[in-house]
Parts: sequence; structure tokens; C-alpha cells
Amino acid sequence: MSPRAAAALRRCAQSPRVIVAAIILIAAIAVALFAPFLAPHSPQDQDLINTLLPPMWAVGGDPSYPLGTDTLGRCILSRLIYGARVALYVAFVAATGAMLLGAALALLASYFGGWVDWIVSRMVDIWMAFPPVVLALILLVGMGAGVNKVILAIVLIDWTRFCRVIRSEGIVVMKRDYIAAARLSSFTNLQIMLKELLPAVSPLLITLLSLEMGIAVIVEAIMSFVGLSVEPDVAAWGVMIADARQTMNQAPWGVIFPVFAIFLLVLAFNLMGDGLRRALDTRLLISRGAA
Amino acid sequence: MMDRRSLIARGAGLSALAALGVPRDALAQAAAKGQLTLAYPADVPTWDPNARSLAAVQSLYKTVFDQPLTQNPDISPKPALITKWGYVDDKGLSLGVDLRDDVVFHDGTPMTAADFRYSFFERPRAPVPEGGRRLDTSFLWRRVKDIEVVSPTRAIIHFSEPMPSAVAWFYFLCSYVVPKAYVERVGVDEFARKPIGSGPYKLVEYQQGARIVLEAHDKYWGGKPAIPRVTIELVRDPTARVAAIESRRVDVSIDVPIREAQRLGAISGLTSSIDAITDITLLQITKNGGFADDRVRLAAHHAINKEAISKAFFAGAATPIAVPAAKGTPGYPLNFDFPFSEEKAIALLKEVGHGPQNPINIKFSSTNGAFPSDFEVARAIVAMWKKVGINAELETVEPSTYQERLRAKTLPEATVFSWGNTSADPEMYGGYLLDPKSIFSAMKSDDLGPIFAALLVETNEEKRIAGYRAAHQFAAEKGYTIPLYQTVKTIVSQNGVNIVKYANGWTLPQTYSQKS
Amino acid sequence: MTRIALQLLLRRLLLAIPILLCVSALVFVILRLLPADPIAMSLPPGATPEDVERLKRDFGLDRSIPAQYFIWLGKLLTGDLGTSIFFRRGVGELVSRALPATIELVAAGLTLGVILGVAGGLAMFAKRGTAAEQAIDLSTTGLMAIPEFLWAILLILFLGVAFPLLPFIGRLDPAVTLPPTITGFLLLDSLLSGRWDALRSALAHLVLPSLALAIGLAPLVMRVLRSSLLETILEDYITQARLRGIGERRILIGHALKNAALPTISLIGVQGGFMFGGTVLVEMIFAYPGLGNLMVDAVRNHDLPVIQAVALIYCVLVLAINAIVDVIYLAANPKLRAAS
Amino acid sequence: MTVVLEAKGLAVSTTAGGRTVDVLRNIDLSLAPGRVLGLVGESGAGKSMIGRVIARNLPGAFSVSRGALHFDGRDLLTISDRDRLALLGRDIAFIPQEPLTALNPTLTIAQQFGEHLERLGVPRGERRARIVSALAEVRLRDPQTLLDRYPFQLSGGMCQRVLIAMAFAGRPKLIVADEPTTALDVSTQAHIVQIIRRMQRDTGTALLFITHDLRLAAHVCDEIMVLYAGDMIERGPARSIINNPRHPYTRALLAANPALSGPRLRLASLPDQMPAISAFADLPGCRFAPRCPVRDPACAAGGFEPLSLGDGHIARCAPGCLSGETQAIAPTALAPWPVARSDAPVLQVDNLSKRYGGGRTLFGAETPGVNAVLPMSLSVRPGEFVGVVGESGSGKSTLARLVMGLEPPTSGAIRIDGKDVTKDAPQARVIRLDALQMVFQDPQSALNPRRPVQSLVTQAMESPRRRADAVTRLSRAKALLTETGLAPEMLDRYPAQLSGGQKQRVNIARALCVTPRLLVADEIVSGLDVSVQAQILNLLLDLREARDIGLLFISHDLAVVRYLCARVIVMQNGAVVEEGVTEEVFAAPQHPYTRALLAAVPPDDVDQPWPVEAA
Repeated sequence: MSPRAAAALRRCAQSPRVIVAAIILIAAIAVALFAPFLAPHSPQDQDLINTLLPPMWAVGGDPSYPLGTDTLGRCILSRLIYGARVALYVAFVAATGAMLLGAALALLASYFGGWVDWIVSRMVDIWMAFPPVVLALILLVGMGAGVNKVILAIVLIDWTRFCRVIRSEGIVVMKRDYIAAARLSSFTNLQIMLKELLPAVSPLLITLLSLEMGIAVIVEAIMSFVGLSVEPDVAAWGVMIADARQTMNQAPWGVIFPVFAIFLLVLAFNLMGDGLRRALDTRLLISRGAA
Repeated sequence: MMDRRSLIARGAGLSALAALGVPRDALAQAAAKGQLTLAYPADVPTWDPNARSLAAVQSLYKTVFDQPLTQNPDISPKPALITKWGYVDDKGLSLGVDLRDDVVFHDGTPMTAADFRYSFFERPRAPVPEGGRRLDTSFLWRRVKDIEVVSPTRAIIHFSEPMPSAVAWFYFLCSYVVPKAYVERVGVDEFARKPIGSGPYKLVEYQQGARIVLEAHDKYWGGKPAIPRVTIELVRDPTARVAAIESRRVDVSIDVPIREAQRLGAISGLTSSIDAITDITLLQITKNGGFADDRVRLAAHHAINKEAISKAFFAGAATPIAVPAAKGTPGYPLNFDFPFSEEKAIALLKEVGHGPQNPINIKFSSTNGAFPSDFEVARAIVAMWKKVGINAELETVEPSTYQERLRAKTLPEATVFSWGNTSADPEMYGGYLLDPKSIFSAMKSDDLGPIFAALLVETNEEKRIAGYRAAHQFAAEKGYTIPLYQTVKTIVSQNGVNIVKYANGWTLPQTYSQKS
Repeated sequence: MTRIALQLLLRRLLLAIPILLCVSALVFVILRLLPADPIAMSLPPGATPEDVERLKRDFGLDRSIPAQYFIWLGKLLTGDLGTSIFFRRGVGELVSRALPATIELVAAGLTLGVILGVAGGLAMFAKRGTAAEQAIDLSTTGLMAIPEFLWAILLILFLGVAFPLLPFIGRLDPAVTLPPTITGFLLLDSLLSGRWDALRSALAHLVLPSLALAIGLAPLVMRVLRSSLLETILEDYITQARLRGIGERRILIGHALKNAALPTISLIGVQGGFMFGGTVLVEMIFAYPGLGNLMVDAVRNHDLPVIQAVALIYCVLVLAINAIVDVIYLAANPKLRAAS
Repeated sequence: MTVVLEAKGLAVSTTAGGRTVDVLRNIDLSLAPGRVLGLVGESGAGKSMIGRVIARNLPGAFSVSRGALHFDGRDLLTISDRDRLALLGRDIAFIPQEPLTALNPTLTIAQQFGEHLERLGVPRGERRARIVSALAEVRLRDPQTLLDRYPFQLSGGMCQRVLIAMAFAGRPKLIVADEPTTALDVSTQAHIVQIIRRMQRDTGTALLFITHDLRLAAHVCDEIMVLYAGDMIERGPARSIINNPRHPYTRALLAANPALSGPRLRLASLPDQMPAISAFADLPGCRFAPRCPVRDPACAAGGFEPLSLGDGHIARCAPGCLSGETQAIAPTALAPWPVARSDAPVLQVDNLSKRYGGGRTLFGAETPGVNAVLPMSLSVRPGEFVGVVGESGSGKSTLARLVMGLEPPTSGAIRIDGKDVTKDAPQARVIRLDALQMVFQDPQSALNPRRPVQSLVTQAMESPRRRADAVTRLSRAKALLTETGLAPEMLDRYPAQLSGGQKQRVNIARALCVTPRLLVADEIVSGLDVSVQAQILNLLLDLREARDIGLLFISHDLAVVRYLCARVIVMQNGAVVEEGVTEEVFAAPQHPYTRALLAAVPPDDVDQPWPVEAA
């Protein structure tokens, strides 16, 4: 490992942000992985007699439903636990997809320049003319609801985030003499892109990826909120908020817990991105905005 | 979340803004002046009342316009612009109506039979401008051949074929009398911008999607409404409607979530009502896939515990129904019940070789958020079916997609659907929901066709009603329909307002008054 | 300056035309992916299948997608945005009422967000290296983890219901009558007609929704401004100004801020565009009669002509805000002026 | 005699590796009004730190630990912030190193100058007139038109003049000029030096002139202080330092500097380089000792008190070393310039030109293009060293990129061994890259920071055509390191762990990997300190001996070109203005531009007046 990478890693490991984020994320991943063992109930089991129970510590709470129940008498804790699966799945898959698409186009654009760059840049222009929420609505109206549709929508919307930033960083890197040196070493175009250009933009890429995961969690929640997200038999935090919002005044915990879960997960991704940005010393302007 | 300092800073900034003098006292003043504010969930698509047949906004139209007939709170018909009506022939093709002579439009001109003819014959038959802005009355009143103006207060409607539901349609969707002279003078577009009717209120201000401000019509034939000024805030978001009444920013809030209505009712100073109305919720079913066999459909019907659904989601207010009609309406068969029975369901499924261990697979769709608790109800039904051996795969469907599939006959076995019928006439229930010729029916069963074809032109009112009752019962017994319950209407109001509740869900501020 | 600004705007405009063409084609194709029948939804009982077909023909929905697109485009060029299937009214009329409301909301949100963000950024910069900065920084990360629509709900609960300080429904109090329509912009109309009650009420109604939008923007502005200030302060000309004996305050205001503002301005350009997206949900929650509500309605009713038109208008707005920010950027950056 | 600035035993410390180290120590200086003191040293010597102490503008981790510093009778170390601010700009002024970045790009000249004048108490109404006259004083033409321009619309030299005018506007008692000409072209350098000197003389201001160029300092300063690793090692009258340097380092520094005239001597190059701050703590005694050719064990242990050599000449060294001529530092004569043999040229360039832009816009209007290189021809034969000189913007770097095929030429032809490789077709590329390799200007930018040295130098063996296994690569890497004078333990280092000189060696080693016959070197020593520069130049000469390699050497430094190249090409604004045998061209330049270039270089002879005031 290069001393640069080692130093960056050390800085990461010493950054309180990264540590806190890593703890939250590892916990969330563990919860998601071991959901069947952790959840006291099936997330879909209804108990129409015990609807809208408060958390177990509140008056009227039931110890078998630690965080209470929703309008269908489903266990909020179990749904939260299974919801972590959806949130993380959407976060990882959608963010990775957006990164792959955006970074690939950005690398092509910054490497070849000229008309390739022109086309990619104009595509970004077109995409950037859409407010993300509006584009998401239109896409989901066109494609219909569902987790994978939401993921596809996020990929189709947010690739520009990667593309824009990576492209401009790539253009800076392309001006470096070591790219010319690689060319003079008879490297193929692909070799230069993958061995010289990609590693140079990868700190930025990792940072953006982390931030994008947070965005993906939020977008999923928004789409659930307008009823365009996951399949009905899937427990997702966004759906929980949308469901519980109807009874928010009466049973606030139904909203509070998933909001807090979203907050925590997004915070973890943001902290991670923030910490990485500092540790990897990437000069990037964080722009959220899918929300 | 936020650290304390920024919270305080934020709070300080906002109280500074609030100190600008935003409205608490203004609200109090408004109430004192005899003003009523209503939070209402839907906006009119257009102020041309003949254009669109939307049940959700019928109450809004009824504040500005009059219908030939109207309904009492108990949904019985009540004379309005028409005082008397009756067929003048024996084939049911000519209906004579007598109009009131004391009706004036908001611009002061009197309403006459010419306006009646204009609204129900001339406008629907007018050539359609390009772009399809055809009035819905042209579909609804297509059987009107002509309207003969006998005198300013007497007209005779001539039908091309019998339209026994015409009287019910007089108080149903789109049937409003508009001022012929005014509309012709200013044009339809201007009319939609500045509508004039003969209704209890004049429209004085309209912000699309935001608010409607009404002022009492002094010369209203039914007497000037008790509340002189009504502001209708159009608030689509149910939580915001709850917040609005809870913060006393409005006097009345319509269609708040059931549980919130219960909660708000317990707050001192607020009154809430949760009542079943004549709208119904049902499963639109087909003979596709797993529902090809009658017994499966019947089992599916028996397996649904409608009482439990009503209790779980509607505070027990959603009256369960056995046929696709509201209880107590003319088309509801007397002494008929379709019991909840898991045993019967299991037995029926056993006949076709299925059971809890060996479930039959079906597809099930539901809108999500189009009707109150629609998706939750669907999920509850999935759980109930699972117990008896029906494995339903639930998916969400957009209303527009539902329509497309309905027309393409590709609907799944069952779909949660809500049907509005303020008129309570049985034709508007089974006549549309079950008649295979109707564009609204999912169940296209050949044996239902002749039954409804005859009923559509049955001019004997008693026979017509009896026929619908029988047809409804027949459909339920054959497993052609799985009705669920009557839709629930919630109204939360401040104690100072007297609300008149309509069994068909109308919200008519002209019937409200303020307690002194 | 004005000449260059005009040139820039002209270039923007020329670029906007192909962008809008592509955007509209894209929307057109996406919207027709799903088989859906918006027509039947809006038909009255008693309509026959033939009626549905006829209406479909009237709306041109029976033709091929390219044909529909070109017909739509042709009409668009004559200023006809089409007819709403649901409302049976011209889309142009619907949009013209909703548009000023949304513009007012975004303008207020942007203003508030920029004010909060710049103030916060300066505060963070002033406290650089202290625990207070860390605290503010962490809390901005926290703020950014909550999306706008949740802010909207939280604000209603907190400032609308729990501490009822501010109104949260629509644009005016029920007791206040609408000022005469002069420009279509409520604030402007109130001002022009001297209707102070309406102005006050309209401003009060703007606070919560624009705050919900601003909370999304402010932390970003804060951070970008802070980090660009930190970068700027290391520049040679700042050192040189210090060496000329110029005080820190003057250096910050007179030298650093103007340079550090540039990245902030670009950020606001991008985020301003995104903010139009944020209005969709915020308008829905605050019953604010703007484009967002129109859009949500249209989506719900699958009202294709309205979705198309509104999507296009959103894009026009985004491009417009980008152009405005470009001009501001140009005004703030002499280098760019000299280059073009 | 009054003293404007006086330092006694001044020391600045910081912590490195947990230990407190002095980055400056034992600094004694005094500067009288109207006098010029030169601070000379290579980068890292601590010369700029003195300027920062005066402004009390030390970086966060640094602080004055010992000694005294007085300005005009006031203690600069204890003065209040308020008083310090009051002094800056009025009584003490600074002239920066990078004129282009030292002016705020968003403010016009009038705004920035006006702000300064406002501080000086000039009433608003008089400011513009004052600015105009101040700008005229620094020989800026049409000062009126400059007022509303922005800094980036001016050249570096113009900006520096503005900054000089601002520095002198308050008639300060002391001006600190920190490498004021380093960032400028040679011809501008002479003008700027001239203006500073004249203004300084006219106003009687004391000037602290910080530079890395001993010869420049000799011409500008009355007195010179040589710094090495934070130590003042020698101080004295300028003439005395140059003509009679006593400290081994000063002597080495002079011997490492190629001359522009006289016999061509092999440059004496010291081993290694100046230690970094982190290494100071391990050098308690003389910090130069590890590199000193005449050191004895005592040097490393103890520091030395300054030895007065009379005439104000002071050196800090062991008395024995100061006296004699040491073999190790004495320059040796060099073989004649690498001569061109009669072979056919390796590289032949005919009428090559490059024009940027110049297309048409969307509306069909022609956009003005830039001619980077006007049609030119050149050839390099095997083993021949050809120099290309010119100032920035003369097109010499573009020429290198054209030759290497990194950019397509607008017109003309490039031939390698007579084969046309003008078009960057795959086949032409193979021919070109087998014969030609390039050493880049900025080693920082030319070395991928994520590759270790062994991967960098054998990078070419990753290409599909030369793919080799790890063992082959490793042995090749070792051979290349040996050849370029790098220790084998460098194999696993990363660029960030290398010094500037080492990076440049790696850069050269990489180019040698494919055994080219011609190297194209673009300003490869311009960023290096003199002593390291000497090492690299000698390496190039050695390579020629060992490999018979040719060199196209691009540089702005005439002396360096003279040292290496038999033939020289002088470029100005993309055009070749003169070419020929180096010795002839430099002895009798034909073109006025060549003459101007030569005149701009401070002559080796201190007594020769320089800079010559332009007519």
C-alpha cells in the first residue's frame, strides 16, 4: 500500500466521524443480516386486536411489542429491523449503480474529451434541468412502483452527481503529466483509464458513494411517502412513515422510530462521507439535493 | 438532531416573525363576524358544474349552483328548483317538471325553463370544440331527445328511450342549472372563471387548489344561509387537515383519518363525527385465474371478516354490506346477509381441492392512498384469505392503470375499489358495477346482462327497485361481487358550529349555523 | 458587463432549446411506458366504451408516440400546452395560476436559505478551530440527514400545532380577501394594491414552507462558504493584504468574501434547481397551490398533458434559475467577464 | 549609524517528530537606511522565515524562541498587534514572490491601491491621481488605463510593478522583497530588479532582498548573508562573498552554478540535498557537515561561533576549513560540448506548426486562434544535445509535446530515422516511442503518486507490447536506479517520499526504460535548487557517455543550455529567431531578442554593471 493510502487509512481510522459512522453502519448491517433472528415477530404479522400499541415502557405497552404496533397491529420493532434490509439494499445497490454509470461516463468524457465529452456533458445538462423529485415522479409513473424500480430510478437520476464531479476531477487529472507519461509508455486507452485515471479519482468516488447512499435512503423514503416505492409485502421505513403519518398525533412513535432510523442511517452515511472527504483530502463540494 | 443553540436561535427568529402579528386574533375576529372556515380535501376541476362528474366535489358545486332536486339529510329526495315532476305519457318517455318561479341567479336574473332546457339539452348537445372538452352531461343525458318549454315554469323532457333513473340523476352528479343568458354572453371560459348560479352562495374569490370564498346569496329562494361568509380551504393532505382543526385555524375539517377524528373528538372544544355514508367499498372481482370457479369467489367472500376490518380501521363505523349497495338504500335486499364464516370458506375451497395447506394462488391489487385505508384493508384481507387457503399476491395499482386493465379485461382476480353514490339509486350501484355492458364493471358475467338491460328501462319504480334488490342478491350469491363496507365520513368541527350531517356524505355549509 | 451578460443569456437560451426538446421527448417516452388509461378515470357513469374511444381520439392518445409527440410539440410552438384530461381545461390556464405561487415559494426559500447559510457560514468561519465550529459542523450534518418533507411535517407539528405561531395552510388567511390580480404574484399584487393585510398574511404563510425548503439549503451553503473562506484565506493576496496592515474584518469582508462567494454562488445555482423539486412535497403538505400540487394531482390522475407540461415548466424554471445565477456569477467574477 | 532593522541571536522553533527544533538559529543582522541586505540560500534554508518573523506572520506551529528583533528602535517581538498593524504597509512593506496571485482577482488595481492609500491617509479625491503617478514611477506605461483593470488582465511583470509601487507608496523605512523575480521571465527580472533598486535608492529605504540566486544577490545587494538549513553560515560585503567565498557551502554553491561565459567547467555537485526540518534535531552541530567535502568528525558535534574574517566578512565554520582551496570543491575542466556526428538525424522536424482554436462558432464567426508554434524545422542527430531556449509563451513546451505526439501538429512533418510519424497512427506510435522518450517538467505532476518507484520506472513494461514478468521488471528497475544514481532502497518508495532531485532522477529513469535514442527534456531542472540541478545536469552528461543518447533540451536558463548543448535554438512567440552553435550564438548574438535574453542574466563578474538601465 502506498504511504499515501496508508496515511489516508490511518486518518480515516482516527476520524471520530468515520468511527461513529462505522459503528452505526456495522450495527445496521448486522441488524439487516440477522433480521430473522432479531425480530420478535414477522414484519407482516397483523394483530388487529393490538393495534397502535405504545412502546413497552409507556402506559399500555406490551412487552411482546417492544416498540409498539402500527395500525394493523404489526410489530414496529420487527418492521424497523426488516426495514433496515430494504434501506441498506436500496442504499448499496442504487448508489453503486449510480456510481458505475456516472463514473464510467465521466471517465470516458474526461479521458477522450472532444465530442465524447460534449455528448456526456450535454446529457448531464439535460438531466440537471430536471429537479430530481420531479424526474423520480415521472420515472415511477412510467415504470410503476417497486423496490427495484426505485433503485433504477435513483440510478437513472443520480448518475449525474457522480458524472459531474468525477468528470471535472478527471479533467484536472488528465492535465497531469503522468497521464502523458503513461501514453508515452505505450499504454492502451483502457489501461490509462483504469490504471492511472481511475485510481486518481477513486478517493472522490468513495466519498461520493458514501454520500449517495444517504441520498438513496432519503429518496426511497420520499417515494414511499408519495406511495410509489416498495412492494406491498415489504417492510420499509418510508412506508412505515407514510402509514403512521395518518395517526401521527395519536401514535407518534409510529413516525418517530422510522424517522429516527432514517435519520441515523443517513447521518451515518453523511458522517462517513464527510470523514472520508477530510481523510482522503478530496476537495469536493457536497451537494445533496436529491431530496 | 439539532443542538440546543440552533434550536433556540431558530425559535427566536420565528417568534420574531410571529410577532409580526400573524393571525390568532384575526381568526377570532373572523369567527365573531359570522365567518366559517372549512378545510376540504378536494378542489373543483372547473367551475363549470356540467363539465365533470366528480362525487368528491359535488358539495362545492352545490354551494354555488342548484340542482333540479336535492336530498334531505336522510337522502330522501327533496324538491329544489323542481317542485313537481311526473311522466306525462305511459311509456316513460316524457317527463314533465314544474319549476319554482322565485329563483334568481346571482346576477339578479330569474331562472326559467329556458335555463333548464339550456342546461340539460342545449349544452350537452352543443358541438364539441376540438380537444375533447365535452361536457359530462352529454354522456349522462344522452337519452334526452328534446326539452319542451311549456312556460317559464314548466318543461317537458322527451327521452329517446326510457330513463327511469332521470329523477335520481336530478340530484346526482353534473345536474346543475346554469344561467343561459350569462353563459352565452360571456362564453364558457369566462363562465368557468366567474361562475354564476342560483345557489345559496356567490363565489367571491377562488384560488385554484387553495381556497374558495363564498358569500351568502341574499335572494336565495331557500332563504339566506345562516352563515354569511364561508371560506373553504382546500387542503389535500389529511395530516394538514388535522393540524388545521387542531390549531383552530379552521372551524370544520372534512375527511380526517378515523383515528385522528376519534382523538380530536376527545379534545375539549371540538366535536367529531364518524359515520358510514352511501359510498361503498368493495372488491372488484373477475373470473380470471384462480377466481374462475364460483366456489373460490364465494369462499373468498366468506373468509373476509368485515366487522373486524371496520373495527380495525374505521372505529367500527364502516357498516359491513352483503351486496354492492349501502344498507337502507332502496336497492339493498331486505333480510339478506352474507355471513363471515371461515368454515364455509374452507369447505368451499376443499370442494375445489384447496385448503390452508394447499392454498390457491390469486393476484390481488389495491390502490394505495386513493381511498381511506385502502391498502391497509387489502393487507388485512390478504391475511384473512391466507387462513382459509387463498394465497393472494398483493400489488399496488394506480387508478389510471386500474382503468386501463379494466377496459383491457386484464384485471387480477380481485381489486379493492371504492364507489361513490350520493343519490343512493340502485342503478348507480349494481347498474354500473355489475352490468357487463357498463364500463365500470369488472365482472363480465353473461347471466347478468339481460337482468340489467331490462332494469335500465323499467319505468315502474316499484318493479325497478325490487328488480335491483333481486339482482344484487343474485350477484352476491353467485359470487359475482365481494362488497365490503360502507365508506366512512369524518367531520371534525369546533363546538361553536352546528353541523348537518348528510347520509350521502355531502358537506353543505348552507345548512350549517353558528351557536351564539 | 450588460453586453456580456446578454451574450451569456443568449447562449443559455440557445442551449436551452435543445435541452428542452430532449427533456420533453424523454418525458413523453417515459410517461407512455406504463399501460394506463387516464381517460376512463374521468368519465361519468353512463359513458360507453365507444365514448372512451372517442375521447381517446380527441386527446390524440390513439396515435403512435412519435406522432403524439410532434403534435404536442407543434401545439407547444403556438403556445398551446394542451388540454388536461382530468380538468378538461387548458393546461396553460392551470399552470399560469400555479406558477407564480411556486416561484414565490422558491424565491422565499432561496432567500431564507441563503441568509441562514451565509450567516452560519460566517459564524463557522469566525469560530474556526473551536469546539463551537465542530458543534455547528456536526449539527449541519445532522440537519442534512432529514429530508425536506419531514421538515415540513415537523415544522407544522412544532410551530403550527404545538406552538401555533405561524399559519401552514395555503397562502392567505381565511379572513383576508385576495388582492386584485395584477402580476399574479401574491406578494407583489398585495404590495402594488397597498393591501398590507394581505401582504402580511401572505408573508406569514410563506414562512413555514420556505423554511422547510431553506433548512435543506442552508447547511450546504454554510459548509461551502466556510470551506471556500478557509481556502481563500490562505491565498497570497490575503497574506499580502495582511502585510499591508489591513485589519482582519476588512480582509474578510472586502477581500475574502467576494472570492469565496463564487463557489457558493454556483452551489446555489445547482441547489436552486433542486429546490423546485423540493417544492413538490412541501407544497403538498402545506396545501400550497403551486406547480407541485398540480404535479401531484396530475400524477395521481395520470393526467398526461399536465404532467408533460408541468415537467417542462420545471425544466424551464431550473434553466432560468441557472441563467440568473450565471449572470450573478458573472457579475461577481471579473475573470469570467474578461474571458468572454 | 542608525539601524532600521536589527536581529540578535534570533531563533525560530517548531516541533518535529515530538522534538523542539530550531528552524532558524543564531541569526544576527543589522540593516541601515538605504542599504540592501541579501538573504541567500536554497529552498528550506529559512530565508523566507526571516521575512515572516518581521511581519510577525509565522505559521501556526512556529514561534520565536530566542533572541531579539528591533525595527526602528521598537521591539518587534513584543509589540502589540495594533501597533504592528500600524507599522505594516506604512513603515514596513513587502514585495511578494508571486505577483499574479498577490493581487485580489476580484478587485481592480484602483480598488486595491485605493484601499492601501486610504490606509495611508490619502483623501479620496486625490487617490486616483496618486495611483497614476505611483504607477508611472515604476515605469508602467499608460497608468491611467490600468486603473480599472483586474490583476489577471496584466502580465506578471506589470503586477509586480503595481505591487512595488504599492510597497513604496507609504515611503516605508524597510522593504522586504521575497524572491521578487523568481516567478518572472529573465528579461522581466532585470527590469524589476532595476526598478526596485532605483526606487530604493531614491527613497533611501532599507531593503531586505531574499533570493536563491547568489549571483543576482551579488549585483543587487550591498551585503549578503548565506543561510543553510536555518543557520547563518556566511555573511559579508557582496563583493567579498562572491569573489572570496570562505565557507565550503558558499563555495560549492558558486561552483554548482553553470557560467554564461568563460571556460566550461564540470559543475561541482554536492551529494544529497539540504536536510529537511524533521532531520534538524539529529544535526546538533554544523548542519552542513554531512554533505561537506572537507568535514571532520568535530563538525557534526559542535557548532561554531562566527569567525570574523575582516572587512565585515564573517563565516561560521571550523577555522581549518576556511583557509585552503579544497580539491573537492574545485571545478574540473570539461570535455568539449557533445559534437554532432555526421550520422543521419534521429529526429527530423520540418515546418512543424501548431495553432490552437481558430475555429468557427455556431454562428459562423471566426474565433481568433493562437499560434503556439510557427512553422519551424530542426533535427537532432544521435548523441547530439540540442537546446531550445525562450521565455514562457515562446512555444518551446508545445514543441516538445508535438514531437512526442501528445498533440497533433497543425502542419508540418515529424520523421524518426527518416520515417514519417506525423500522424499518431498505431504504427507511427511504435516507431516514435521506441526512439523517443520524454522527461517532464514537473516531477510532482509526472509521477503517479500511487505507484512506487519500481513500478514507475518500469511502467512501460505494462504496455501490451512490452509486458514482462515481475522478476524481469524488478531487475530492470534495479538497473535503471543504478544508472540514474538512485539507491536500491528507493525501489519501494512512493513519490511523496522522494526529494525533488530524486523525483527527477526517477523521471529520467522511466524515460530510459525503453532504451530510447533521444530524450526530450522539458525544463527538467527549473524547479530544482542549484546544487541538485548540478547533479542532474551531470547525470545527463554521463548518460550521453554511457548510452550515446541524444537530447532535445528545453530550458529558459541560458547558462544551463550552454553547459549541456552544442547547438541552440532561440524561440520567441512561437517562432525560431536564431539558431546555431551555442558558443557562437552566445558570444555574438545576432537577433535582438537573443541579445536581450543574454543581457538579462546577471553576469558572472560582479564588477560588471547590471542591470543596465534601459534607454
